[in-house]
Amino acid sequence: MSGYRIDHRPGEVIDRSREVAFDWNGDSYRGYMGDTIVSALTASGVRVFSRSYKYHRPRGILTATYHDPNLMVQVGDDPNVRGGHRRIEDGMQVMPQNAWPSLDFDVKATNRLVGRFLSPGFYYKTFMAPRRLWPAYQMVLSRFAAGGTVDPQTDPGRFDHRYAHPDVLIAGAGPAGMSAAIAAAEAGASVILVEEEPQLGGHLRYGGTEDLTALSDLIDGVHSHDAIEVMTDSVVTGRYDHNWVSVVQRDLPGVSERLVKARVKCLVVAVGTLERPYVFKGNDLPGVMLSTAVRRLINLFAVRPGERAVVLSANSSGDAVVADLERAGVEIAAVIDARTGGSVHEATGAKEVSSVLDSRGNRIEADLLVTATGWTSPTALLNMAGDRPTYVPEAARYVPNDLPEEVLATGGMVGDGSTDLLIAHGAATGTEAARRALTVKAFWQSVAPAGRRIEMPKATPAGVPELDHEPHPEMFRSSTHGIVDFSEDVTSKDLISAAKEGYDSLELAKRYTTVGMGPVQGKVEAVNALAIHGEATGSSLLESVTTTWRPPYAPVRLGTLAGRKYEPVRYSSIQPWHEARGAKRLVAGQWIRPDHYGDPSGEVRAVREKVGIIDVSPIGKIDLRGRDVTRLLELVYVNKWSKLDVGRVRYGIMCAEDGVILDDGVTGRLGENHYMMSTTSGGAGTVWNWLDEWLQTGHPEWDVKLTAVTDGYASINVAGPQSRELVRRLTDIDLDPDVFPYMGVHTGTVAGIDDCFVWRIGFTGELSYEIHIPSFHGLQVWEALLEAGEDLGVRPFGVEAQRILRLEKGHFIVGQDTDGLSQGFGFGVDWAIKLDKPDFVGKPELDWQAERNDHPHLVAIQTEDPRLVPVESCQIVATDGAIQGRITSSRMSPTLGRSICLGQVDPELARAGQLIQIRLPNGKSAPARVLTDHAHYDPEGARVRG
Amino acid sequence: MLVILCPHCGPRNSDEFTFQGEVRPRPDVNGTDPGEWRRYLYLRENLADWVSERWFHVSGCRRYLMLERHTVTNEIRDVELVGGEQA
Amino acid sequence: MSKTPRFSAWNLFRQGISRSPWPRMWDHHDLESSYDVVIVGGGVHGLATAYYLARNHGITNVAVVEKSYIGSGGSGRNTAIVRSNYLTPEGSRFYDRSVKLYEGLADDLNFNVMFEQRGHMTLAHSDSSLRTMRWRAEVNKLEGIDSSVISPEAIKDLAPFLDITDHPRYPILGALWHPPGGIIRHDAVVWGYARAAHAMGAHIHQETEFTGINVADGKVTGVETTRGPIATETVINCTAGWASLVAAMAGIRLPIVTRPLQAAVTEPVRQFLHPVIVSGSLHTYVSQTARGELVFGASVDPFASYSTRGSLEFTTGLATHVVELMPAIANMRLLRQWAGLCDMTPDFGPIIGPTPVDGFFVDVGWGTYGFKAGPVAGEAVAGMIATGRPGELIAPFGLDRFESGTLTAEKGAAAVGH
Amino acid sequence: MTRREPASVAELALTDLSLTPKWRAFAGYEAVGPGTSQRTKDGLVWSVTPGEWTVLGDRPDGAVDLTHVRAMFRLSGAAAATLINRVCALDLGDGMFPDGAAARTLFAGVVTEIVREDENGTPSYLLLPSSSFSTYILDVILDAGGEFGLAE
Repeated sequence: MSGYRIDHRPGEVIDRSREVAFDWNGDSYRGYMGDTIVSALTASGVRVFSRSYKYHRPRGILTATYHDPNLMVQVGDDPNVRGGHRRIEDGMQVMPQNAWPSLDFDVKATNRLVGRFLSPGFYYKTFMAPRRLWPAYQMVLSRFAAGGTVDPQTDPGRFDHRYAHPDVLIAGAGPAGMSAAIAAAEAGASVILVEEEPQLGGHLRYGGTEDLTALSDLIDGVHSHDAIEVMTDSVVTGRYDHNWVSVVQRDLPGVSERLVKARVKCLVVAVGTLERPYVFKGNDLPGVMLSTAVRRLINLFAVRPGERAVVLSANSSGDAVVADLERAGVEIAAVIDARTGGSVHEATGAKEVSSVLDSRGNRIEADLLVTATGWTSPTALLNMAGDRPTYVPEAARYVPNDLPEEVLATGGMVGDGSTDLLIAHGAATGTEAARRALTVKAFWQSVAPAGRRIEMPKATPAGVPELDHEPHPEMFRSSTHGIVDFSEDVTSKDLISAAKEGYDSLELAKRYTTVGMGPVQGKVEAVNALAIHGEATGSSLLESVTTTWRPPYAPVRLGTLAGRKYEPVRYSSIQPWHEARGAKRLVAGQWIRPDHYGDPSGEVRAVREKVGIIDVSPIGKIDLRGRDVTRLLELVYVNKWSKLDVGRVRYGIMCAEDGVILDDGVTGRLGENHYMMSTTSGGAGTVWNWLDEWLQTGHPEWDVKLTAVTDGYASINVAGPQSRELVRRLTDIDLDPDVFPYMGVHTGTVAGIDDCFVWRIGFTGELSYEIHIPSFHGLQVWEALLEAGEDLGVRPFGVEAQRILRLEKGHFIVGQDTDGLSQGFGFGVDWAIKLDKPDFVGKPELDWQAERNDHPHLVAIQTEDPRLVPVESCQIVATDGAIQGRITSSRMSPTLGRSICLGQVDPELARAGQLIQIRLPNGKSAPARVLTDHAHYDPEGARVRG
Repeated sequence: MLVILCPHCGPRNSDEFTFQGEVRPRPDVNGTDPGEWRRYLYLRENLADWVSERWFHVSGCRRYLMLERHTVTNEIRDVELVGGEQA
Repeated sequence: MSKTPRFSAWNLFRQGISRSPWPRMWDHHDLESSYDVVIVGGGVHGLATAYYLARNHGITNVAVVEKSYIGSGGSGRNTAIVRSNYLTPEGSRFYDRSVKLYEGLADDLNFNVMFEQRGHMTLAHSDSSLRTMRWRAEVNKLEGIDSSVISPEAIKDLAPFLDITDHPRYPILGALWHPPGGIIRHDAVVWGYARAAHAMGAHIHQETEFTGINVADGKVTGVETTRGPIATETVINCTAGWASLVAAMAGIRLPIVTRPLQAAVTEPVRQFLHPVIVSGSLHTYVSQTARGELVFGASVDPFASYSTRGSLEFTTGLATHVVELMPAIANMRLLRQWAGLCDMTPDFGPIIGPTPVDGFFVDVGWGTYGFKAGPVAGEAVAGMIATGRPGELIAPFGLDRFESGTLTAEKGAAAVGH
Repeated sequence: MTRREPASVAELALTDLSLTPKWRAFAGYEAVGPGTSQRTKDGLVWSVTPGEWTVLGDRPDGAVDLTHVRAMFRLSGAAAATLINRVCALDLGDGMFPDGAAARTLFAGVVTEIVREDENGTPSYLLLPSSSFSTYILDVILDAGGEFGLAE
């Protein structure tokens, strides 16, 4: 620790009993617990923390806060850390950014010499010819990328989220914010109080004795209320529609950061003001600091920022900093009072300030130039709430204008006044905030549960007393030019020339010069930029413009936004068995399914020759009860349902109103007024909502009760010539074909489990029984089937084998063999579409499709070369290169020992024996022929009916 | 995230609902012609104003609601159940 | 109208020496009482149309009417991705022409639009998305477009930060790789077209809002604006998200719903990601700019709105997905989010051509694809105005297709905007 | 400094009650309105939408068996609401969700019925997600509950 650390200050936040060792730029340094990276380094005499973006000029402290554009550093593998905010920890590895090869020597600093040629947007005007060199130019430009580095090995860290429902949320815990919190709590509201800094108090923390006394009273008040939840080192990053407010909490055990998502009934914005830099030649030299930066360094961290200071003061903060500097033993070389017309012309120095030239021509030797030239309200949260703050010339800053009912503002961003006045205004605001919040709360409580209609009440907001503005000179730029945007190296000259080039709307100028686009988003510079742009265009006075602030107010880590990794995933109750047998996982929407158990072909052969079982639990199941179920089925399916007897199932197809195939599956009649509908696994939710939609919006009078029972049943398909024998061994259901024919359904006991239902269908093309078991018992029945079928050669098969089996049989899959434009006709199920029904969903479109008869047809296709399997999505191409269709499914068939396909083709090609050409990914063509039937295997369907 | 005051469930986040938007009356399927039917399928007012639109409380009471929402401010001023007394 | 000088390194140097300011990119004009063509919307579509009307057809008595500043809509809010690997032949052909125009744009406009053809990679996390990628690749090849399906290993080589290890929910099974795709400086495209169109005589009226279209016996006779009326027989609607509102002025209803499309940018870091990465299943796309920022986009918002305020859910959902793809970037900070308005059509295809009102043309319905189509749309619309009929490239995208029921098939590939 | 968030090992208990018989009735409990629950002679009954009731106990006439459709977990303790709000947006404050309240909402992205049934003064919640999600939901509760000392 060096001579820059001064004696104990009453408000200091460092713990001198606890030293902390850390590294900066490869050297080791020490500071105290509570120091920020920058306060500790300043105490050790460090003045330069970064190099500027474009000209690579050395940069030092400007604001000494989170929003300081010059204090971005790399901490370990964490890029762009705010050195003015982040507190030091033992062993911390801190490196400068954007300073290759070093802070001191810097080749790109030669940019300063050519700076006059790096006018705004210079890159738009060059690097064009010759075009072949453009890639090389790109390399050059990308070398200019600023910021830290990310490491592929970075441990993402631990983040989480939390939902909150405070009556009142207060952004900013300065005097106004704290007293607002106390008043709101006293009025019976629950409060969350958010403060960006590690301590409560705002500017009171680095004020004088009176300020510190007022602060400790406020802290006691806040802590005395259990209804106030305090979040320090936290920031309100956004206010979204309906007062949905995001807060990032930083000071937590266990997690790096937490995102709080709060539905706030009334939001109070009390974020105070940011001090504004002054634009003049050399205003970015290390040693040129804002008065609040100096007051923080001296009073919070007991650090002396320099030896000999010039102070440019336009307000009380400037006066206070003079006193602070004297107390810190800094020699005051000169105080230039802007209120009496004084100003600074230029700061000079090689790597830091060495002298200052004032507007009267005096050159003053100094290593520190402190400016107190005005305040900027960080109105971001107000903008997000729809407010367009207005400019008040007397106060030289923007103030809130027209806030929505659920948002209030208090403190420095509203006006000026003594600490007492700010506290009083905060209290009045807090009371009103509570009143508004509790009105909303009462209404929300009255809603649930309510009748059929809600009308929002019109609240009657009461006003809050005004806060006056202290007069303040308008100071933006001196007679010289300097840096306006420190992050982007944008000068006042750049802004003026951009306006002259035609970028004379403020937004165009911003986009062209990139002013305000940097990591601090122009928070401290914005008003200077507005003023100088106005100066250039002569037109837009500050009164007439305002700038839109987009969320987030402060940058947020992607990890924080992501929170913990919660991706909903579904398992059948039999999945543990599949995992134990090393089944390959298949991701099917939210479901994890067994793709195969190592030998899909073998699994296929087992089904064709003996018997196999597959876990098809994800199949959608919907229980339908009531007198009008048949009417609903008639409406949503294209086929007829009136004549379906109890104990029978029927295959059905659903189309949307545009005639496009939506889903398919079988529905069985279990009782007089009781049906069970099955859907594709992917379509389960869609179909359930679809049925509800047609019932609720079309036929609320119908008596139909829907219950989605997909998860209630584990579903096992037992398929193959031996399936009847296998199932017979385990059930009391009579499987005699005369009693239980193809497309029949029966309920009963299977492997000792009651309330199963079984239907006989044939997706695989074999004799098969689909058993649906109350799901918690699924695994038990699965294992019973394997045990009972051992001598029959039973084998589990996965989704891949099922795909092959159904392809051999020519059954299509909705969404694979059909697409977003596939209307009902042309997929081999034309027989199911009953245009003579009075009404069903999509009927008119299907009528017209039948008339046009120009739709693509799904056909079975076999390549001339039986060993060639054209990959799915290969196009079918005419000799003239026109696309005539595509392969939608293709596999090698273990049963037929040859390649088999399904494909969509133009109608003229949908003829048995038609020769077609398939274009393979390698560009070659493969001749193939269209089959008579969809089925490559057992077209007569003898096996399913067996 | 909007808050929608569901008549059954009270204030809920809008991610519990699915948006259906403008609903147009369904023509008589037997009397209609392609022009009328496809206007029903595809054409929308798409106003920048107060609109009446259908939402479905899919993760809550599973009831269809009609909202009056302003498509510029997203303010919601009225919520009503679809489907008469059954709802 | 001021003489427009050539931009070049040499002129840049002279300017630097002389310190004399560059002449204006475009001038302010008084509103004339009549124009041959009035274009509504000063975005890339409107300005490109004005440029090609002048350059290809000598039609220069043209007004571009913009209610705010040029490029204030979708043109300045998109994620500046250019590609042509679409699903349908007509779509691929169309966007391929756009890529070609973008490749030559810096020379055409003498303005560096910074087109970086870093390659465009669409990840497949499931069999069905892999099938769609193959479908696109095969169609693209038939149109002569460089597009193919690549393996996880090849993916890792092109983008080392991608985590291709086995994800429980989103395994990376392959990707559609499209080398000509890339990113561009969107504002530069707008400014370049504006400067060139202005140089050839078009009037660009900023801060001028459209308030009405006058129609008599089914023909356009003029328009009303906040700066006064304009007599004209030809009006072109290039207003994207606001298309329905402008069309309604002519009594036309469109099959369009306006939905916000959000985007976000991080703080800059050193270059580590070269190609553009897209994941349909994860509804996200990401690229790194020359400045070092990551630019993100997602799919359109879950409900219709004219709001550009953006949502928290967009950023949380986006972050969840990009951290799933690239866990190592969890410490990068999201700096700014914004939203644009997309004119979504039922089949994800544009609506470009004449309308039932004689003289009222639309170039709308671009949804999330508008920016990448700017040049070709401008060229094609200019051609249509000059010749009186839609050319072959845009014929499939007429307004009448919705009534005839012949929708475009882009639907199949539109799981995510990019 | 988050003093309103209780957090300690003793304050949380998780029980898996998935095998409890559960029924979906369509009539007979009209006295139980949407958003509320009641102990009836048949057992605990609640409703989250008009005309539908969930019953824990013996099968009411014409009821659909939900036993296997939904898993059921009981989460009890002072920290229960805090944990739930880590992954669920429902306002669990006494004003909005008092003892006896019932809701269907999203819990960690999954549709879940939540019923508050305090146990002699201690806040206690029944969580009923669809059974295929139960492994996932259990993982989520244990992961989020680690902070409160919750473990298998």
